[in-house]
Amino acid sequence: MPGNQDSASRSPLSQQTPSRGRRKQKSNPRGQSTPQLQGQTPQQNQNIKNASPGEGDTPKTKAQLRAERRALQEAQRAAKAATKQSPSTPVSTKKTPRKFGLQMQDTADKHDKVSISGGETPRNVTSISTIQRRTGFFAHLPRYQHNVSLTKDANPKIHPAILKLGLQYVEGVICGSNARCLALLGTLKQVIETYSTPKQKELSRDLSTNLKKNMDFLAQSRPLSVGMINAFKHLKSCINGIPREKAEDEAKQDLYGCIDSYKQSILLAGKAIAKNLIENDKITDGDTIMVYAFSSLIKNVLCEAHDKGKTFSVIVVDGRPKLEGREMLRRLVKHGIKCSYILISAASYVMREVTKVLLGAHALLANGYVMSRVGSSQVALIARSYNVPVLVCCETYKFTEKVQTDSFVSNELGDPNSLVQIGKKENYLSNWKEQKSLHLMNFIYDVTPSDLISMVITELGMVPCTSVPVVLRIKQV
Amino acid sequence: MNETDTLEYFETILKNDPEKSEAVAAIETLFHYIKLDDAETLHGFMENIQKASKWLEESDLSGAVTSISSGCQLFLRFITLAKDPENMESDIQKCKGILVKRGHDFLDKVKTLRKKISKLANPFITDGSTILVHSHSRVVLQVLKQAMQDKKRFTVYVTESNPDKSGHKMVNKLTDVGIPAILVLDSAMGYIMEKIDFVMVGAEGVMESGGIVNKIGTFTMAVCAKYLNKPVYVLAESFKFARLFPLSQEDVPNKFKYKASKLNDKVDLTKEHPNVDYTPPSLLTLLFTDLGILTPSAVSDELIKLYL
Amino acid sequence: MWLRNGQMETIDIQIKDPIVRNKVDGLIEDLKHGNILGSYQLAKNTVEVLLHMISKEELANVKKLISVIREQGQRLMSAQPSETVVGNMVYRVLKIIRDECRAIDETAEEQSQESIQKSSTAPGDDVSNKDILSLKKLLLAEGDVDISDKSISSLKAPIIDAVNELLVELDTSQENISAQALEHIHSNEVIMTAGQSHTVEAFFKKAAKKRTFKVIVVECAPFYQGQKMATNLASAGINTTLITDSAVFAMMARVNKVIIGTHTVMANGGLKAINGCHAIALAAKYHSVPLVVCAPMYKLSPKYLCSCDQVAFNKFASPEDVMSFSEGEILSKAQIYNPIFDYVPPELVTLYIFNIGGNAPSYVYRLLSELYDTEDQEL
Amino acid sequence: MAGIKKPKGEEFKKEDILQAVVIADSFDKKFIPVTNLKPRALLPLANIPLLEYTLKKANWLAPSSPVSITTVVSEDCLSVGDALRDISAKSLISNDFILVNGDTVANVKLKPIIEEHKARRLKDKQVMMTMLFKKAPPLHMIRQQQDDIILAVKSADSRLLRYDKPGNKKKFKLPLLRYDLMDTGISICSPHIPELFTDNFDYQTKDDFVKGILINEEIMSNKMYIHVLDNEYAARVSNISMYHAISKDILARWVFPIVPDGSIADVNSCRYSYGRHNIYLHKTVTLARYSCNNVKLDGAYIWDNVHIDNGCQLTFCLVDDDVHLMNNVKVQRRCVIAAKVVVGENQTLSPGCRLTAQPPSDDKINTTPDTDVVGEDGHGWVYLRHIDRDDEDVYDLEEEMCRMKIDSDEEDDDKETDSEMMFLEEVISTLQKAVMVKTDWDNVVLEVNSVKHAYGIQIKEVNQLLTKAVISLPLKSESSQESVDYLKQLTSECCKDNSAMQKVVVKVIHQLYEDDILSEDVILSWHGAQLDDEEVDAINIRKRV
Repeated sequence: MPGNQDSASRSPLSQQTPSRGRRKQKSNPRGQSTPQLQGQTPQQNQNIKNASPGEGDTPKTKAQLRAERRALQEAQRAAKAATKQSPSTPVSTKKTPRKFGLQMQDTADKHDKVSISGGETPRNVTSISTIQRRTGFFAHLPRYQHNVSLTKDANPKIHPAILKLGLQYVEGVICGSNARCLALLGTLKQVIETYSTPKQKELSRDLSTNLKKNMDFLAQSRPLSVGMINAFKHLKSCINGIPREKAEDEAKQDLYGCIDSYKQSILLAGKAIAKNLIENDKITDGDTIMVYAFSSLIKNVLCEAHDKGKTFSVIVVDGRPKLEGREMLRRLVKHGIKCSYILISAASYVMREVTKVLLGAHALLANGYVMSRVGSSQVALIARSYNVPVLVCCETYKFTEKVQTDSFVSNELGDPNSLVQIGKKENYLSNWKEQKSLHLMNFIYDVTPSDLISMVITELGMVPCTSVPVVLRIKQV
Repeated sequence: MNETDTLEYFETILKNDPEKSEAVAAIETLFHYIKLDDAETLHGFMENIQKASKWLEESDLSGAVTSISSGCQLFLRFITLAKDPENMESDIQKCKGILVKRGHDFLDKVKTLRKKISKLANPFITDGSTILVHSHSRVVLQVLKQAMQDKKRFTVYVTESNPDKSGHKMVNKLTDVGIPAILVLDSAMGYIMEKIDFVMVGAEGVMESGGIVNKIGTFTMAVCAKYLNKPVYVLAESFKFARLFPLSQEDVPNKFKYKASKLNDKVDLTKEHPNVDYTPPSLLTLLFTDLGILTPSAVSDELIKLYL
Repeated sequence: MWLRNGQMETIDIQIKDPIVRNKVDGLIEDLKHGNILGSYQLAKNTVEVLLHMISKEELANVKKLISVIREQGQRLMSAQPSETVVGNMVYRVLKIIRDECRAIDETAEEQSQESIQKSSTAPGDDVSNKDILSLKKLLLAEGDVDISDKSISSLKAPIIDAVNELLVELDTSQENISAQALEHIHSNEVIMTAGQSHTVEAFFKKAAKKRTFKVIVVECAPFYQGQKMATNLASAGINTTLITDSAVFAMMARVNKVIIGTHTVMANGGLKAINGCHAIALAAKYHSVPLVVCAPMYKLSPKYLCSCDQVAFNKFASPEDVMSFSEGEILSKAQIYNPIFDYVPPELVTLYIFNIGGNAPSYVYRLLSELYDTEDQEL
Repeated sequence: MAGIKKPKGEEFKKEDILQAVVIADSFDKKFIPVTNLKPRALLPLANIPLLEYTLKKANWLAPSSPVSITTVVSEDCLSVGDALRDISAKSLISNDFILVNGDTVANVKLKPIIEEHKARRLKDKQVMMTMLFKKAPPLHMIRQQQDDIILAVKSADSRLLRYDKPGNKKKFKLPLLRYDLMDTGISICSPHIPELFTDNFDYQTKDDFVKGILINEEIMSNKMYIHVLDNEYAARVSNISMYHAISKDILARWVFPIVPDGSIADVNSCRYSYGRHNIYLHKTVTLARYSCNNVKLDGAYIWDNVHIDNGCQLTFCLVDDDVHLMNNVKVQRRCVIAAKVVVGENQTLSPGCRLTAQPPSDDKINTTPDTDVVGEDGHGWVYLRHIDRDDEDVYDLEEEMCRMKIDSDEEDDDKETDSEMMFLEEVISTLQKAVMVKTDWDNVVLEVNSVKHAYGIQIKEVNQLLTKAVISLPLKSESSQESVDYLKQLTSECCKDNSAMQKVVVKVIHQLYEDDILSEDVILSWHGAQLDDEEVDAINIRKRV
């Protein structure tokens, strides 16, 4: 059983990751990935365990799983209790076990246990297709599925850290394009650390192929964000740049440098954007600023402005099912900023008091369209109808040559079941799976047309969002 | 009663009561005229009246040719409505009597119109609102005064509205009653537009399309307002409804656009500044008339009722 | 007319019949606590109460009757100002009464003015006759038809009949609307709708009998009527997709018609609809998708929207639905709004489907003048 | 006084006539001195008397059902307990009833909860009451330290196992504790609860009762249940900071549909218009275009026709009817100004001070207004200068908690001590009297007992104090003669052939002698006097002396 050996050989690694993780995550402002590394480790190993024997005898696994599930539920209950007191960030250590537990649980009710232990058995396929029925125009999009079978093809090529990362992506422990990208870089670094060039192989070639495999694996866990792709591209170019005669450890050092500098650039970009905004009086006293959902960048900008002594109030608009806006609200309020909170349906009511709309971005497309959390485009639209300027904050590493004119061509589908919970006693949709002709659609991103956006603020300064290609060209040279 | 007398009478009316609209003045004049008129036949009678109204329209006494003509039109229509076949041919005096009597009731009613309008428009001026006003309009003034009496707090921006700078007059009148009024350049319409909550203009004539002919610059203002999705409210008494359907600015009759004197001595109109422009209904939000609050599309309805 | 209003105060407007009084008070209570759900029920109850009033109350003359109804109507309206339907119904009934009186007048007296009026107006178009405030009236300096001294006895029967007709109209309106379904939905269409409207639901179900089409339902947080709607449609076998409010714009690109219900149709052709509709309308406009509104006539209100913050236009529910009270201390520091309604300006609406047929928003004023009497609006 | 309200839905059958008991009095002094003039239940909250909010519930139960309200005035009520006893005495309760305080604000739909309760009672008769709680985690604005509770609840059927105030230092071993709940003051009680109150006179408040029930649950097997409100709102205006919190909640529409612009009181409905940012304007309000007089109001509650002159600053305070604040008065946090007070120019009221218009009852001497506070031209008396402990501000709650404890317990033990002192005085005087007039001991004992009740001293203390008194008696005695009798009494009383006591007595006497309290001759004279009667013990006593 290769799986077992892997886990055995891997465990020491996964033990030592945290310490290293801590050291290198210092620069990370949110500093969330460190705790996860630790918080995740036990589940990680568990998961590998319950995955690997899956190929073998099913009944044993069943028992195992049940036990685990119970354990997880306990953990989750504990975590809940803990998290109740202190409002915890979506990416905080506390939640990590809980979320995981949750997912395990409902995967349990959705699939039969076999499907958890992976193996593309026909039953598994059916069980998935009940989760997300194909709705006509989304046939082309990858259907949402709990990637519980992530670890099934845990071939030695896939680094444990990557596995872990993959899981964290799936469970939404790490979300937000910045967080994901930073986490990725961190993990890639680990991969490189543990990498050693096989005999009669060339480092640059082999390493890049190796990493490529890992990336593919991640992509299957959750579609890669533009930021991640760009970052990986950057890293690849570094690798290819390595002359063959260079010694392995030197080469590694170079790569570390390359990775860290990239990380730095991302973080600095954030600061620069905040600076640009404030120095150009894009946030002035008496402003009422509308923000949508959660964006680390926006949050930092606002806090920065507040520290600079600007007196403004913020209206946090939120959209289901994720309700990330609450996190935003909590942090802003904690930071002493005057806030209001509404759901997106009420946006047009408050819009008449708003003086500016600040939006984060997932990616900036070459045709000047902005890909962002679903709902952003709607906020922008309403803002336009009230003549409120819409400002998009975006680091240039999220710019891409890709072109897209609507939210369908490439998008990502979230868990439809998350729509069911409405915090009421009775859920209307509790048995939606029985209704064959009912589909739930929950997609993650949407694309905002450039004519709804007044300007884009990057670390390079303020540009109209039509001049994305220009920025890209500049970055080339 | 010859031309000069008529015009004098007309002038005196306006002088005595500057708050009176030209249209009303014109109608009064015509009533006065028919009192003194000595036509024997109905036909002659009608001819005289038309003659008189022509005098008025071509007079340079006031800028508002449009309202005068619409007033006259209304009057003529009034006659035709009023003359009922049986007693008409019997004798003209009797008919005149009826006319004069009705005329008086009519003029009495006219006095109340602005009050009605201001009552309708009042709720639209909410506390703390900012209003953009174009040129000088008696109805608008009345409405704003009313709002002021209701202790509403609002600010008014007034365009100075060249060439005759009637905006200055408006500002003075507003400030006299304690309404904070700010004078802005005509060219600053676009600039000021984003500050304001809505535009409020009077009208010299309300066309059948539901659009209005009004002091030059109204169209510009309406366009700006449209771009920024600000509502445009028009205040007009119903006697300003005219049976005209301009398709474009060009299509607006010259006698409205230019002073009669100019037209008479054949000056090159291309070099002249027009006094009025035409604002199509698509740019107007609501019209407040004594007939109630009308959407532009409702105007033609009213006119049809009157003239068909 | 002002005179007339002046007289109103002098007349005593108390209800004598105890049963009627109870009915009125009961309705008012229900309104206050929102016990009656659905504007159809509201309308029905209101009319029934008024009908009682007309039939039971012993009043000297029409003027008295009108003033009583006005007064009680006033009470009903102020009980729950955001429920415009109540007001609409009161106006309708008043209009009916006035019409009946005028009908009698016209048959009674043949004056020269009347004849002129007849000759000068399009035959058959009886509404314009009765439109008190027309330009011509002004011109002809006619006094309003004085209905004050009509004795009620002769009128009661016809009035009650008319009101009953109104009730029938209320009942049938939904079928009448859904009957037009096939004219608006062709096969394989993708239609977006928001919230839950019985009218729209019936509309779809009717269409689904003949045609196959997809429906996308916006869930309308925080009340989630959309979810209910979706389940209802799905159980009727219609291919339904539920999306969140945030996904409207993204989805609109694939939609080729938006059909929504509404709470009220304002006098300027605008909408007072469930929260979030403005966004939907804007999105539809942006993608130039036609926005069709299904509304029974009784939702047509003679009121204009003065400003979005206008008193009693919107209604604000408890923030509980948006964020739970147990969220704790941030509540005391942050304001949370939970409006129920949304204003959609007329220029965003493509078409209204009334129970009398389809109309453009610009035509609403006309329907108003047919349904309501301008004289009643200054209550 | 306690008003009892009994809504009767006439269309109901006899058994489901629903009754509710509204305790209109709050039995505490949280709003003093305002409550001197009008009871708390009538204080306006958002311009509507508190009682209105409570009575509204009648309508939620059965819309537009005729409600008959009978008010029962019982003068001698000092607590909820008394009120309920009174009710049971009058036997007004025939059925499950709702027990509500007159100062409750809630938008709860009670019907389902009552059904639930009844269902439980059908299962077993021992279900006593269902208490309603609102989820409000610690540090929540609406959490009050003095009425926060720790509950142990059986999550399965939400049965209440344990009910405690965190004040006492008990350690909870129980699992499933809940600290995130707040008592709403509403509870649905089964009809025999009043009897229970009558049976046990120690039940003063509902808390006593609940604790009592839970403690002897094993014996009586009476069960309590709780119901946690999730979407609905309910809270008690139990003190001034709650008043503040709840007003804010009402303005923020948490109590929807009870909102100012909605029609709460059915008098001409919808008197207020709602504006953005939760601003409510009365129909008649007109705002001045320019405000010249710079009056600052911050979280100030101002009631009817209060007159505030220019330049006043009010921060989070309560101003009763007809108060007049002259120019530049500064009212600081947590002040309470009762009706008809006039505060003169340029006065600054220190935080938490409370003013009344009539001199406080306890001191008769100062009939002149406290001009140092209200100013020369002012009128009013200081009721309370320093901050009242209970209603400290909600925001600095944590350090409040600990201070609270310290304060409270030191408070009550010094209370105890002084009562003891007084008791002692009393007893001694009684004894002296007794000694003087030679009353026989039974009377004395009687008197002492009565005194004991007057001061509420436990019996053991009484003994201890009594002896103390007895012994220290001679200190008071003037003449030697008295002391002689005293000794006589002493011996004759407590040395009836009882060697143990004798020893004590001897010691006492000796001690007294040592301290020259009893002079030589006194003892001797007494000794002489003793000779005739009770030889035996006298002798052996004498020996020892």
